[in-house]
Formats: sequence, C-alpha cells, structure tokens
Amino acid sequence: MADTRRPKATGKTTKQNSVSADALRGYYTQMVLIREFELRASEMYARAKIGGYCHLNLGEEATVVGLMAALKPTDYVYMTYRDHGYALARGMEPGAVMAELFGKSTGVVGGYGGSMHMFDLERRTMGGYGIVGGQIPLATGAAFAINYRSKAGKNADAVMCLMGDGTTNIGAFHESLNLAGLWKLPIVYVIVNNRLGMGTSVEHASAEPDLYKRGCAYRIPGERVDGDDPVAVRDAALAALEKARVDRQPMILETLSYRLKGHSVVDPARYRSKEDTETAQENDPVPAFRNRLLKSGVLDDKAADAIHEAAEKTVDEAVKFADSSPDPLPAEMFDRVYATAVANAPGAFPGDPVVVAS
Amino acid sequence: MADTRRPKATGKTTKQNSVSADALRGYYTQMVLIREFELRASEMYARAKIGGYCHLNLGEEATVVGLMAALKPTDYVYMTYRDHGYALARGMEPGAVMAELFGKSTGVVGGYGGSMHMFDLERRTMGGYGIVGGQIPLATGAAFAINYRSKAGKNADAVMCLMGDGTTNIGAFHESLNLAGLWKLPIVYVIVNNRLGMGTSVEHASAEPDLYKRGCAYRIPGERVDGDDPVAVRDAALAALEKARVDRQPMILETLSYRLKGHSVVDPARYRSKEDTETAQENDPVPAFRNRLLKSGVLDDKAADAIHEAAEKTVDEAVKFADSSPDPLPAEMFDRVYATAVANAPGAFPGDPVVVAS
Amino acid sequence: MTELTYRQALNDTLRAEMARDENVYLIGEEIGVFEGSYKITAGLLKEFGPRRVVDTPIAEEGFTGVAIGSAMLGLRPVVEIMTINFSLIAIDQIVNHAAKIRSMFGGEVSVPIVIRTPGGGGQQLAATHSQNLEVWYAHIPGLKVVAPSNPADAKALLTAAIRDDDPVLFLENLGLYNLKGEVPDGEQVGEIGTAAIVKDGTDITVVSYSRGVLTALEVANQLAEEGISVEVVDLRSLRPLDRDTVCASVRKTSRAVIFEDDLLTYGIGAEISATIGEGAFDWLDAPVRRVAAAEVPLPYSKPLERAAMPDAASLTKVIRETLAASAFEGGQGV
Amino acid sequence: MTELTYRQALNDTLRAEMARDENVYLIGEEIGVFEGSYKITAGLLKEFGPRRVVDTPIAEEGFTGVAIGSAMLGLRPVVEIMTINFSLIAIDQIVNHAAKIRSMFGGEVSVPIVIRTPGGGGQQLAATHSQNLEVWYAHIPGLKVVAPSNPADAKALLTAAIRDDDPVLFLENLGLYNLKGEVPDGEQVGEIGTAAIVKDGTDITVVSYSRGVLTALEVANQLAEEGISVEVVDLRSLRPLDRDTVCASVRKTSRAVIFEDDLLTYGIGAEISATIGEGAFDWLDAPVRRVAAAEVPLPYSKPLERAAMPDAASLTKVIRETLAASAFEGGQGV
Ligand SMILES: Cc1ncc(C[n+]2csc(CCOP(=O)(O)OP(=O)(O)O)c2C)c(N)n1
Ligand SMILES: Cc1ncc(C[n+]2csc(CCOP(=O)(O)OP(=O)(O)O)c2C)c(N)n1
Ligand SMILES: [Mg+2]
Ligand SMILES: [Mg+2]
Repeated sequence: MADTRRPKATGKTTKQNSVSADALRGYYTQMVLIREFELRASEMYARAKIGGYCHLNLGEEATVVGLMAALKPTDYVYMTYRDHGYALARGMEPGAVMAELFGKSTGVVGGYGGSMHMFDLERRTMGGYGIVGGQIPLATGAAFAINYRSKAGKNADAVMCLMGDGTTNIGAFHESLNLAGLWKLPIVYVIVNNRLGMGTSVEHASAEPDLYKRGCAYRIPGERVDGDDPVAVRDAALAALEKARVDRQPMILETLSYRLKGHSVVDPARYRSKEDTETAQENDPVPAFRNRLLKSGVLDDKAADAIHEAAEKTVDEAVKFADSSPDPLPAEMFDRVYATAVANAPGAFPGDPVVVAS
Repeated sequence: MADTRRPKATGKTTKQNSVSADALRGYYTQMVLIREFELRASEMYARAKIGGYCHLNLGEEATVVGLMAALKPTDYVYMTYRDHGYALARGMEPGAVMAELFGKSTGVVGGYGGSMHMFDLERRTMGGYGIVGGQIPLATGAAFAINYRSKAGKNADAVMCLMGDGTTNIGAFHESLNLAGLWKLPIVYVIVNNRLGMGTSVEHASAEPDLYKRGCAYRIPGERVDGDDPVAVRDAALAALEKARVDRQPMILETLSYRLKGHSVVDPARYRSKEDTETAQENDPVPAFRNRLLKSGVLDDKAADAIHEAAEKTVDEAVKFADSSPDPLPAEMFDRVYATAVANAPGAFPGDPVVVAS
Repeated sequence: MTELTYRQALNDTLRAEMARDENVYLIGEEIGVFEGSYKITAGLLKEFGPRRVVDTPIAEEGFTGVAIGSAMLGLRPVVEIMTINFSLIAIDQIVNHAAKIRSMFGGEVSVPIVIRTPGGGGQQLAATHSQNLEVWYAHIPGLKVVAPSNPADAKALLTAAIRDDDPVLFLENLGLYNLKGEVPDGEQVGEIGTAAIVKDGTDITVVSYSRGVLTALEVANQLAEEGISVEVVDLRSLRPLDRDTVCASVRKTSRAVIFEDDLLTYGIGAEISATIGEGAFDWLDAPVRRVAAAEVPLPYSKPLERAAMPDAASLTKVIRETLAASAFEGGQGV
Repeated sequence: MTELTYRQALNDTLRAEMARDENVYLIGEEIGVFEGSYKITAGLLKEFGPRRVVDTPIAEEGFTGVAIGSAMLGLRPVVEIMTINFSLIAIDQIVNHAAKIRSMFGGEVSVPIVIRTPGGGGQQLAATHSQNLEVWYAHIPGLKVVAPSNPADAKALLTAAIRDDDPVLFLENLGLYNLKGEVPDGEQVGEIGTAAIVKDGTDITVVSYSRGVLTALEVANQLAEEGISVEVVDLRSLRPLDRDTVCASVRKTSRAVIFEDDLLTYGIGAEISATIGEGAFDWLDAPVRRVAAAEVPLPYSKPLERAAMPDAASLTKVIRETLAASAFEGGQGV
C-alpha cells in the first residue's frame, strides 16, 4: 500500500511565511477562476458547445496554481490532456481557452486541438498531450535542448513535465527518466497524484505506489507534497526547479490531491465508493484555501466574494467570446500540415480525384 | 558509477558445499561444450556457412550453465538473441543447434529462425528474441499463465527471463516488471551484465548502474552474483526461483561477467580499451573453473582434457550433421504462417499474379 | 434472431466464449471496475471475477505482451486496447512478436490472441485519437485482421477470432457500437478471410468495410430510388483479403468505387483498387475511384472534421462521376 | 563530381550540415564510440564531440521523443534508428507526436527532425530484422518520407531533409550502403516530393524506389539488349508522392510494373497501381502488375529468403508477361 495516509509532505522546504498577502490573494483568484471555468466547461459540454473528450482540473486547483506559480515565464511546461487550469494559470486568455473548447478559430490553437491540446509557444506552454505518457520524452527533449544551448545557474531555464499517477506505469516514463538521470537534464517531473487513472487506483496500477520513490531506478530524488495547499506546492516546486536549474539534477515532485468528479465530463464515476467521493469533497482545496485566507485575515468575506464574482464575469465573457467567434475554414485545413512547402503535398478533399489528367 | 568493483555478490545464499563432484564435472562439461561450440560457430561464420547476425556466449559460459542448472525441466525460459549456450545447456541437440545456424531443415526451428531464435517447446525453452526487451513482456505473460492456472508452492512452475545489461533501459522492462510486481508473478528476471551493450558501457546507459537495484521502482528485490562462478550463479538462481515459486515474488538476479569478444562475430570491438580486453581475458570463466576443479581434486588433467576432446568431437559431429542436412523447401514456406487454416491466405511468390481470373 | 446493438453482440459473445472455455480471459485498461471505456465489457467482472477480467495499468506494450506470452502457453486472451491510437505503444509486441512467433519458431507454437480495438474519427477527438491505422496491421503476414460492419458479423467473427489459433486484430468503431441489427441466436462461427455482398447490384460496385459499409448501404439505397443499382461489397476481413469476391463483383458491374474512413494515400482502398486493376482489368469501364479521408491530422473543430471525412455526399458524387465516365475515351483523360 | 559510396555520401553530408549549423546534432544508439552499426557516422564523434554526437541507451521511444522535444525548441536532430524494425518502439513518438504536433497546435511550432533508418531484407536477419515498413510512415500526413536509391540522391535529399522544418523519415537500405556512384561536389539541396525518370524508355514503365531501383535498372539494361525499351521511375519520395511523374510515364508507355522489396498486399505498390489505374486509365494497355515480397515473416534460411524476395528474374518475367498481354481482350481474362 502507499503511505498516503501518513503525513503528506516529505520535504522540509516549505517556508510559507515568505508569501505576501498579495500573492496569496492572487493564488486564490486563480484557483477560483479555474474552478468557475471548469464548471462552465462542464455545462457547455452538456449543452453540446464542446465536443470530444473534456477532462477537468476540479479538485486540483491548488496544485495547478502552486505549480504554475513556481515557474518563471521563461521556463517550459508540458501538460497532459487535463490542461485547462494550467493554460489559464500560465496566462492564456480565458476567452481563447474557451474558444478552443468550442473549436473556434479564435481558440489558442485555432480550433485544431480542442480541450486536450492547449498550447502557447510565447508562454512556453508546450502543449497538452492526449497519449498517456507521450509528453514525457518531449519534455525531456526540451530539457535536452536547454542543456545543449546553455549553462546551469540560478537564472537558467528549466522544464516542468506534468503527468498523472497512472502515467508512471508506461514505458515512456522509464526511458525518459533514465535519459534525464544519465544526462543530468534540468527538468522536474511532476506526478499529479489524484489517486485515480480513470477508475483505477494507484495501488492497482503501480507496484510501488509511493510514486515519489520511483526515481530510485534512475537516482532521481523525489518529494511528495500536499496538493491541496497551493503554497506548499509552490515551495516544493521552487525547490525542485532550483535543483534542476542549478545542479542539472532532474527531480520528481508528487502532489497529492483528489479528483472531485469523473475522469472526464461524461464519466459519472459510479465505480467510486461513497466514502471516497466524500473524502474528495472534504478535501476540496478551494473552500479550504478560502477559509485559510479568511482566518489569517488576508481576505474578508466581501473580498472573497468579489473574487468569485469577478471570476464568474470573466468566464461569462469567455463564453460570449467563444460563442461569437467564427469557425475555422476548411479551405485552410491543409495549410498547417507542413512548415516547409513541399512538392505534391496532398490537398484533396474526400471525393476529389487523386490525379488530375493533364 | 556502479559498485561492480566492490565484492561482487550481494546474496547470502551461496552454499557451494552442497554440490556433488559429479555436478561440478557436469557444469564444466557444459561450459566446455559451449566454449567449443561458440568458437566453431565463429569459424563457420567466417566460412560463410552461417549468415545474418551471430552473437556468442564467449565469456558467459559460467553464467549460462549456472542459470540453466537452477531450472527444473518444467520451468520456462525466455532468452535473448545471444542464445546458443542456453539452448545447449537446456538439452537441445548440438547438431540441431548448429543446423539452425546453417539454416537447415534439421535445425531446431527448421532453418526459419537462425542464430537469434533457438526454440524448443518440449524443453520449455521459449525462444531467443532479437528485439531488445521484446522477450520481457512475453516471459511475464508466461508467468501470468502459470499464475492463472496453478497454485504457488515448492513444485510450482516458474519462469526465467534473460536479458542483457543494456536491456534494462527500455520501456518494456519497466512495464513488465511493474505488472509482475503488481500481480505477484512467479518470474525471475536475470540481468546478464557483461558490462557492454554493443559498445556502450553500463555507466553510459543506466542512470542507476547497479542494475540489481532497479527493481526498487516495483518493490522487486534484487541480488547480484559473480557470473564467472557457475555454482554461485546456480545457487543465487535457485534462491530467486524459490521465492518466485513459493511466494510468487518476482525477483531480479544480476550476474556479472565479461564479454570475451565483440558484440557479434563481425564486430572487432575496436572501441574497447586494451585494459578492458585484458580484464575480460583474465576473468575467463572456463580456465578458471577448470583450475578450481583441478585444485579441489574434482578433476585431474586427464579427465579435463577428455572433457575438452569430447566437446570437440561433439561439435565436429554437429557441424557434419548441419552440413549434410537439407535446406528447407520454398514450397513449404507458407505452411507455418497460420496455425488455423484461413480462406484466401496468401501463397504467392514474387511475380505471381495477384488475382487469377476465373 | 434477436435485435441487438453491436455493443451488446460483442458483450454477449465475450460472455459466451468465457463460459465455454476456461482459457479465455479478458485483459486491458478499465475493462473491469470501470466496465470498459465504451462499456463493451460491462458486467463481466462481476460475473467472472478478477482472474478472468484483468484490469491493467496504463502499459499497452506490457499487457499486450503479457497476453501474447500467456497465449504461447495456451491461454486465449482477448485484449482490449482502448482505441487503435494507443496500439502504437504495443505495436512491437503485436507485429514483431505475435505475428512472427509461429513462423520464426518453426511452427512449434501458436499465439491464440484476439486484440479488440476501435478505430476511426468523427467524435471530435482530434488528431491523435481519431486514426484509422488498420492498414498497417493488414499489411503484416502472421496476423489476421477483421473489421465487421454489423452486429451479426461482430458476433460471428469475434467467436471465430477467439477460437482461432492465430493472432487476430478485431477492428471496431465508436460509430458502430450503438448500431442495431438482427443477430442469429446460438453459436455462430464466422469465416475469417471472406468478404460478403451485402447488397446486390448491377451498375457499379462499392467496396467498403467497418463503419464505411453503413454509408455505402445508405447511399446505395438512396440511389436505388433513382434506378441506379449499386452492389455493396463488405470486405469484413482485411487480412486475408478476399480478392475473388471483390473482382467477381466488378467483373459483373464494370465499375467500382472504394469508400473508407481511412486516409487516402496508402490506405486500404489502394490495395482494393490495385487488386481490381489487375483482376478485373478487361471488364473495367471507368477508372476505379477512392473516397477516403483528407490527408491532414484530423482537426478538432466539427466543421473541419466533417470536411476532412468522407461521407454520403462525397460517395454519391463519385459514384455519379464514375457512372458518367464513358469507357475507352482513348486519351482524352479521365 | 566524385565517385562515392552511398555510405560515404551520407557521412559527408552529416559532417557538412553539422559544420554549417550548430543546431544540427546526431542522436542514436552506438553512433559515437561504436561509430554506427553500419558506420554511417564514422569519425563524427571524434570531430564534433559528445555534445553533437549523442550515444543513447537502448530506448528508441525515449531518445526519439527527446529529439522531437528538442526540435520543438529549435534544435535540428538527426536521429539514427538502427534499423526500421526497431522504429516500432518509437512509432508513437513519430506518428502520434512528431507528425501531428504542428497541425494539432495550430501551426505555432514545427518539428525539424530527420529520422534515418535502414529497412529491407536480404541479409538473413530473419523475420523481425528484415522488414519494409516504410509504407506505414508514408501513410501519415505530417511526415515526409524519402527513400533515395543512389549516392547523389542520398546527399541531396539528406541535405534537404536536415534543412526542412518538418519531420522527415529518411529510408536507407543495408544493400545500398556500399553502392558507388557519381556525386556532385559542393552543396546540393534535393527537392522532396518529386520522383525521377532514371532511365527513359517507351515500351513499359517500371516504378520502384530505394534498393529496388538498382534491380529495375539492371533488368532494364538487360532487356534493352533485346530491344525492349523500359522506362524506370524512381519514386525517391514516398510522401508526398509524385503522382504526376508516374502517370505521365505510363501515359507514354501504356504499361506498368511496380517493383518493390515490400510485402505485396497493402504495400507501396498498391498505391502506385491505384494511382496509375485512376490517372492513366485510358492509356493502359495491360493490367498493372506488382512484383513484391512473398507474404511470410521472412525466414532465415538463404534459399527461403531468396524465394521470398523479389529479384531480377521475377521482375523480368512480369515485364515480359505484361508486354505480352494484349489490350482490350474483352472479357477473356488477364
Ligand atoms: C497510451 C494511452 N493509453 C490509454 C489512454 C486512455 N486514458 C486517457 S487518460 C487515462 C488515465 C490517466 O490517468 P492519470 O495518469 O492518473 O491521469 P489523470 O487522468 O488522473 O489526470 C487513460 C487510461 C491514453 N490516452 N493513452
Ligand atoms: C529494440 C532494439 N534496439 C536495438 C537493437 C540493436 N541491438 C542488438 S543487441 C544490442 C545491445 C544489447 O545489449 P545488452 O542488453 O547488454 O545485451 P548483450 O548484447 O550484451 O548480451 C542492441 C543495441 C535491437 N536488437 N533491438
Ligand atoms: Mg490520476
Ligand atoms: Mg550486455
């Protein structure tokens, strides 16, 4: 069994005093925005404005915000398909993220990617990936490129590679971490442990369920942190990123949180026990962080409500923007297949003749 | 760095006293047969009697014999492409093994497999595999089948899965060991560490170069044993197999030896330092074991020479048998593609019409 | 006869085969507790327990290889790979191992494994989750590849696949799971390697497989109202390929169109066209045309996805064009 | 012009491109200390050091993915996958990632990576080490796939591939590495996506690529002595495919045979035949025939391997048969 019932954090690096009230309010603001955004996305899916798969960060808001707060804008992040919150926290426009869900030309990738594929090169947010584990070699490659081009140091770039708990069991995890360990690459592998991969528990998926320990096979150190505490997450991520930047020591960081809802918006999660669902709800990081900030006087009820209302408004506007945006044009569909133009590139629609006789 | 310079064995299980003089002579006899066979195979390759790739067990004779001695005839073994010695030690006819190298119909798989693909279902010797790591999921599946069908116990079947040091870095290793650890399968993963994967050292390939430790990510215990000592290897393998049989605890066993020659018969191994080559030769297990048996009185020079001569004779006859055997017939080439006959199965040779008009 | 969905036909067949043979077991991601991503295995964990319905970690290469290895020892695993897109992770085990083990080891051992997996686009799942890669597997000797288009064939071919001693890739499609159809009761063992004429016709042959057959039949029925008689060939088996049935149909109709969800170039349709070009050359009155997907990584946006995928309209257009093409124009172009 | 082997042309080109652009680096198994399994990278580690010539563990998925990720940040990796058989382990990274990243992410990023790998049989390496899987890659939009048949094209197309901003699969063949040919000196940038007429002819067109072109030329030259004029088309690029050049040739000769090392069904030749059937229908005087490998996992035994692989004799036979087939037999069969 995993020892997730024992005190959650393994690290000694949490220095929560150092956080300004402004920063704390900022984190809360982001968490609330993500919460509102995801609830609305779920609603929009039910109203068939969104198609395909749609995986939400509900329950992971503290983790998302804490992790993204630790990154410099010049750092690179690779995500999974559960990527809306990260996109928002990295500064993508809520309207553009919602428009992507709606498949509109104003979406962050023009409606080509949808929910699973948020991407923003300028923000070094290198994409959500739908193939489980597919992002791990790529993120490792980004770290390789940093290492190829520049020296280690406090201001060096680093990479954060997100993955779920279930993802640690796939071959790409092993091959990538071995390469990173061997070549001393500046990367932090973050295991967002929400206790489930679809319907499968960590204990049913990983022979070593204490996931932060799995770096042992590559001499990669790991830490575990309470994923419901954005400040603890941020501090642990900062420490890990520092090791990556300065020592070129790849690191594992495991965050522990709960998935509040089903695997994706269409999953009623009937396989979950009542107890498990209750535990998840009791650990909901959004009200918990609100209460903490209220208690410590960083927020009062009015300010907290204002944050909530502002988020709702932002999301309202995002939906309006998405809804009123145009669809991408089929005529342009072939334009982005290749970066370098090439002779005889396909451009036929279904039913077009294959060869036009001359 | 790996700690391979420190005392080699990690186990406490070596009980070399328990070995009868007969058994020791038997091990030596097998080691010499493998040595002679491999040297002749190399010669036959040079004379173009053998084609394709040809990987030899030179320097690994003690490991091969010790491992195979630990198996019951009812246990299953999955091998790599470096499989001649194992095939012989598992009781395949030297003539049939040589005939396979010659690509003859009398070969162990009728000339269809060649050097890399020795197989004998009756001897539960489940094949040599040329795709690095490809055998690991398969062997794990054999252990799954044992587990599916029968209970654990002293007489239960078990699986031994052989692999090289370089093979521990591939994804299939990770996925398979995780499954075995999770499902408690009766399997021993043997890492035959000959310090090199083609020209790459263990330290250049594995971020954790102490390979027996790599089971940590799956809670799979590992031991390391001196691969130049057939008795130590046998005892360590027996202990690991016992754990697998009785406790359904998958195990790792790492054997340390040296590759005496190049990666395959065509590799002059120019990348190897003089010192490295010398170390390999100094550790040659065949003369070492001979000396040990001479010293302990289990053998005298005459008996040892007789073993050597008998091996030469066996190999002479194997070559003669192979050489005089017929080639397989092209007309039968399609016969073994499918086990269950199927309508419209292909049977055309190059240049045959695809459709015969009726 | 009972009317069943394609999903239910699969579920019933799995249950029946598991009850019949203790060696048959199911393995894959989320097939037990979750009851299958697409609920094909619903109820089976409860019925047969975790020994026979094995939930796996996310490790396609590992668990597919485990299934193959267990098949070498005589078990008869039915693997579910959640979608064909994820089979790429397991493809070394399927193509380099399952397909070759029997031949390479001299015919001494066989690999009685079924790999069930749905393919195809149309659900707005974007580029990595919408692929038709069955042509890759159909290219490989040692494998058998079937792609039933209706519940009755799904039952008969899945039964045959499970009882077959060779590795069979069993192609499904998300767009077929809710399709209803009459299914004969009792044991039905289909014949792998044979195509079927699912609609007789005289003017033109449309060749398709899997979900494409639905559209082909829809178009054929529509054109029948105009007096155009379309014969529809359902390949059913992609390897082996029943060339004779295809060519016999075209020798009768003299014209052919291939309809497939797959990408055009080097797709399934290429082989069908080549086969017709060789096997019915003297009977052909017009070039063999293919209606297939546009060659782009499939976009998420619904209008783009629709534009990229072949449909009844594009098939109808090409049938009309092919009927209009007069034979032997002698150098005036197609 | 200098006479070089195919191997030397590749080695020279890698050196020249590495010297030209600091972003170009090599990555793969045994390419440095071992100097390459087939010595294509000989000397380059010594010349450029371990930063630019990166030896990897046995981890095709990992290092190919690393190369792709580094390309997303602007590096220009040239990956060596030891043989195409091992690319199956990396195929998820190549097909689900490298090929799709640009489109799926709205064209914001590109993946300038080259994957060099030799394919093909004929070296008695048995079933798992003798495959032609290039058709799989050629099927995938987002990839470019080239397969040069001679040292000059090898140089020009490798240069183009390295400078191209898209993922390029560069197919080599063990049977070509020692082939000698005249190679133009200085910088040569080939054009991806175009075929070449490597021998003019009037009686029949033979279409081939990679090593197959050698045999096609050999046969063409032999038949020339009998007064048979064979035109040989070297596809060079499998994706994009230069259909116009192929069809133009067949419109001239009216007969075509495709020659390939690949397995017949669903092979490269299927698409070529389908293309000709559609694009040169009115000009064709005989069915388009394919000469390709027998559909078995390739056996080790030399006589069996020879029997399974297409060669000059089988090509010659089919050319003769195709020339003998009279057009418009009207229902009397092929
Ligand atoms: C290679 C592959 N196999 C299977 C899937 C289907 N799948 C999508 S998400 C998922 C579960 C992932 O679990 P985890 O890594 O814990 O991430 P979470 O969804 O909890 O964030 C699975 C099995 C996939 N997308 N890719
Ligand atoms: C997937 C794959 N990649 C690469 C190769 C080429 N190859 C054959 S053997 C080998 C080295 C293996 O080293 P190791 O595991 O140490 O075994 P050893 O040869 O030393 O016995 C390599 C890279 C292969 N056969 N399969
Ligand atoms: Mg999870
Ligand atoms: Mg080794």
